[in-house]
Amino acid sequence: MKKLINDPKSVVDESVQGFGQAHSDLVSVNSDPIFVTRKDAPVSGKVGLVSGGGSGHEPLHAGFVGKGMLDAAVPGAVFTSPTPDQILPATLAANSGAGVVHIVKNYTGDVLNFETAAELAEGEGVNVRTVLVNDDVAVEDSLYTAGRRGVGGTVLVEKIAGAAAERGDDLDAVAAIGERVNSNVRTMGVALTACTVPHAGKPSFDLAEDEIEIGIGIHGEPGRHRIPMENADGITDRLLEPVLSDLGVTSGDKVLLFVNGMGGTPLSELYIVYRRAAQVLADRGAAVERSLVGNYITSLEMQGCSISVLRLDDELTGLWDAPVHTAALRWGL
Amino acid sequence: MKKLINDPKSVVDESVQGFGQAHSDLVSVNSDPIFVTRKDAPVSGKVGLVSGGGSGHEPLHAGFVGKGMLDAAVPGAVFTSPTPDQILPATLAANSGAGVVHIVKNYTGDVLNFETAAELAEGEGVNVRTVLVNDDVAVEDSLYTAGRRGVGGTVLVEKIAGAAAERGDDLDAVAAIGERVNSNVRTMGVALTACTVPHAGKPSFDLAEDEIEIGIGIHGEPGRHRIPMENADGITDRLLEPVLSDLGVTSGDKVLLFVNGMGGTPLSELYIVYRRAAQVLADRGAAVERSLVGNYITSLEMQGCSISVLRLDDELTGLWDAPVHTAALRWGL
Amino acid sequence: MVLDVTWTVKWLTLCAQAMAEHRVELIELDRAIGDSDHGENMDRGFQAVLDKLSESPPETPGAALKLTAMTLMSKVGGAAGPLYGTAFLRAATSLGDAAEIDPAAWAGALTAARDGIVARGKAELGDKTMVDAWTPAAEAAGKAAGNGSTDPLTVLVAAAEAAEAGAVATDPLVARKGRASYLGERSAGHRDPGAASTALLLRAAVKAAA
Amino acid sequence: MVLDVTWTVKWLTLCAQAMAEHRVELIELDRAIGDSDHGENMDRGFQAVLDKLSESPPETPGAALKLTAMTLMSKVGGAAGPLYGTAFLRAATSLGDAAEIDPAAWAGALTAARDGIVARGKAELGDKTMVDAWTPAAEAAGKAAGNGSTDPLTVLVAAAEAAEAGAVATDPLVARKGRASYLGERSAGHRDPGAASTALLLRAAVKAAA
Ligand SMILES: Nc1ncnc2c1ncn2[C@@H]1O[C@H](COP(=O)(O)OP(=O)(O)O)[C@@H](O)[C@H]1O
Ligand SMILES: Nc1ncnc2c1ncn2[C@@H]1O[C@H](COP(=O)(O)OP(=O)(O)O)[C@@H](O)[C@H]1O
Ligand SMILES: [Mg+2]
Ligand SMILES: [Mg+2]
Ligand SMILES: [Mg+2]
Ligand SMILES: [Mg+2]
Repeated sequence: MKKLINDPKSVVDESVQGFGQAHSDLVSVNSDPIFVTRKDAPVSGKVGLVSGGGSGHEPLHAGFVGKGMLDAAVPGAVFTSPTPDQILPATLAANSGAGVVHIVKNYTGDVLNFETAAELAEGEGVNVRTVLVNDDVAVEDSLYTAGRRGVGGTVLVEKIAGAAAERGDDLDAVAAIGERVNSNVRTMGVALTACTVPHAGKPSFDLAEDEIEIGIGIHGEPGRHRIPMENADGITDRLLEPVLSDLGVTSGDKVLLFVNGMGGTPLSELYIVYRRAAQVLADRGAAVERSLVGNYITSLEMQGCSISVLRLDDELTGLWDAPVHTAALRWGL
Repeated sequence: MKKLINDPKSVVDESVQGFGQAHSDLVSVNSDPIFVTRKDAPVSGKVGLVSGGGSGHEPLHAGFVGKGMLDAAVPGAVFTSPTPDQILPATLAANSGAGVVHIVKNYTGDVLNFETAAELAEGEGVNVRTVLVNDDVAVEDSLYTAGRRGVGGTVLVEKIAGAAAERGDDLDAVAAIGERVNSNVRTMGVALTACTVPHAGKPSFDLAEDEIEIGIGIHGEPGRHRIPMENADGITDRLLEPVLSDLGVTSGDKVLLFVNGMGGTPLSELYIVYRRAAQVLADRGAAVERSLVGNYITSLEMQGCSISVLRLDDELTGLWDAPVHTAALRWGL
Repeated sequence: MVLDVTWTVKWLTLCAQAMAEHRVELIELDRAIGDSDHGENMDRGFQAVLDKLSESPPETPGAALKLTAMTLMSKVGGAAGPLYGTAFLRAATSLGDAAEIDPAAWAGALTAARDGIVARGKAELGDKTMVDAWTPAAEAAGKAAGNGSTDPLTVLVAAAEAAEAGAVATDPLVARKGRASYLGERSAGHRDPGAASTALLLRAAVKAAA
Repeated sequence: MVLDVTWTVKWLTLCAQAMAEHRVELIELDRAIGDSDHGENMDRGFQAVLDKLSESPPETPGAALKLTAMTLMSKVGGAAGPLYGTAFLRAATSLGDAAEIDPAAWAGALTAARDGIVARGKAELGDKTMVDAWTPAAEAAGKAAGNGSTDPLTVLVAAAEAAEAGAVATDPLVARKGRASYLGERSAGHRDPGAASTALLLRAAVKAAA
């Protein structure tokens, strides 16, 4: 394992410290317990947005703290959801009195820890609503499992709910927008290589030189099935088909197409995937009105990508376009 | 070799096509010969900025086409500088009559091809100035070699010269600003792994699990020397020391600190490097006034990073802060 | 042998030791069907428990378990943190202020722990989770205590052996809860990491009494 | 054997064939001390030359070389594109409109090509570049032609053999120009890719005449 780290145990602390220093105009970093807040949090009168989860998915979530998006991000250990004693003070810091929305990816650990924190925050007089993100169509039979995972769609929920909070929506309205995004987005991912969790010291799974994992999550877990390597167009089709049929995309739909890199794949390859996905969508008669291509929700240095499609309406498009100023997503400001 | 590509021969074409589709609000893509221009090029009265080079360094250069930065980018084959018959029409497309600055990384191929294109463009009545970027302190004895390479500093030259052009500086002034940036920036890089050029099909060099290459360029070429793996702080010190001493950074200097990922390294690790570099600069009494952390000039999926330090003055800082709207760098717009 | 606060602290100390010793093994189990962190999480959590125990030595077994619960909640994270946190908290509550744990109390504590995990995690027996270790352990302890055994060791051993068997029995199962459930059929053929750590914790209870 | 336009086109065709056949080998040489693209670049360039030659068949050797020059300039890129482009352009100019290439003209063309490369690339003999193959080739051709040989084959062979020896002689050198120069001492012990491709091109000239 070769990584630009000093010690597996200090990876998150040091990385978040560096992040805080590089973006000291945008964020403040609290160190014990560790969490990141918007420099000007809490923003008077505004609903607070808090998200968090295991580390290793950078820029998610700290990279999305700032005007128009999150008020606080809570990083856990690598691939391990944070604990209530981190989430609670982050929630308090984000609360201006208008209440706080927790954006939680649907993993048992995240759900349980945020649940406890929400309970504790309510106990301290903060109104909390939780938006559960579960956009991963790779998880089948979700009735008989922990349900679908939250993956790429999380970024879109954070951006759009963030814009709703920024324009002054109240607590229920912000949560409702977040849920609307979640119910209109689907994602599926592929891994060409595994990633190596620093404390584990070896790849999270073993994959032959001619195999890929289809339907991976973002924690280096193996995917739903393993197939021989294919070309970019073939892989794109495999990811996109379940996304489009689950979402029920039909001719005339307006969509946002998000091709996300898992961390170790060159941007140039993401654009090759984008090209094919846009082609397929055009063939279906759907209009790609907005797009996002890059490494936004990653699995350390994993090679691969995920494709998310969000069905847009005028309000969601407007909120997507609204100004945002974070370390990783910025426009209009 | 596992890559999200269809065919090594179509990588650049398909990737640039996808790029053009994803950013159709910003750029136009010309396909034969291939080059990318700002949607509204040529911008009346403005000096045009054109850069280019081998592909595989994405988002460089096409990702920097847009308001406040480049007017055109010319992608060559992977790691192969583009040809005059691409550079010439890109230059003509960028020329509003105010002349064009070529920003060229100092590699024999880039220099020769841009030189020819500049000659041809002059023949067609376009005034061309060339800013040669050669910031890589890894190349020693540069008198007896092709000279220092252009690496991370290129991004800074393109941003700042782009801002100068945008504010209305004339041809010589824009070129002079570009040269000023170049003479105030130094860079050094490290590779933890090699990258694989699609048409070559195997890693560009062989590196053991416990070795790293110090002083790499951005073309997957081996570095200046090979050492056993070290921790992030140790590596950072090794990269930063030659940068600071060559640049002659002293107490009281104001600098921009740029930690650049080579494409396959997680963002979290770049922040660990940033943290140490900021520490070292603080110890030297230098003030980090601006920073940039991320994958901006890459070597395909190579793992590693480079550190650039730019000495700032008020004018350079102002130009850095000026609005920019490109696919990969955006603020104030 | 009396299961007093001294035994409890010894047990928790041996838990920490077991998590450190089996850290890599638990990471490996989680690597196969999860995200490679279970051993790291448990090790980090129980090292913190050791610190807390020496910072503020508890006066009763219940207090020791409550301290453990709070520490695991705030240091482990992931699924295991809240689940083990809840388990230890419920066990602590079930023990109350008692100075000693008799066989029936141990069986009661395990049952409370198990119920807490089920209440939080909504997993059923056979879902390939730590519930598959806690359930037979609680039942075996109840049975051993019900048999009128007054030797705490018998109950501890019964629970540990049942947990171990329960963990082994997760091998062929297809996971329906937790991260492993995303793998579908591919989760079969691997032991559940949480069930494995449960067995280690309950085995440590035996060692503490030996 | 007369070195007319037919021979010239045959030579260029064999050049394309050689670049395709040795593509991987040239990539490998460039991988060691450069950026793994020389074989790919040369192959792409000469395939384009083939297309051009069949699109607009040239009437003289000089015209064929000029077409080659323009095509290499616009299809090869990198350092090799402009350098080979210049080489073929200068050779074309030196041949003028002549219908045939006699030994002296071949030597003159090689010398012009070499001078063109040096003018563009500023490399000196011993800098571990293609100049190290072109220089001895031009000299050997000049010498063979000067010896009054009227058989073109002798001159072609002399040039090819000298280029091959020149390429081999780059092995121990430390590069001072081009991408390999960044490696410093580490470039020693590897053959320069551009010198190797030069040798292949001049060997193809022999084959075309055989
Ligand atoms: N819903 C659940 N109910 C009971 N136990 C669960 C549940 N979900 C997960 N677990 C247990 O948690 C273990 C995983 O813990 P850990 O790896 O630390 O957390 P994470 O899955 O968040 O990475 C699993 O092996 C399983 O025993
Ligand atoms: N300044 C120079 N003068 C002469 N030949 C050069 C010079 N620089 C590079 N070369 C030749 O070009 C070859 C490399 O070509 P190629 O790999 O196609 O281009 P690049 O170096 O741009 O990747 C080298 O092996 C060398 O022979
Ligand atoms: Mg986890
Ligand atoms: Mg090259
Ligand atoms: Mg886990
Ligand atoms: Mg090369």
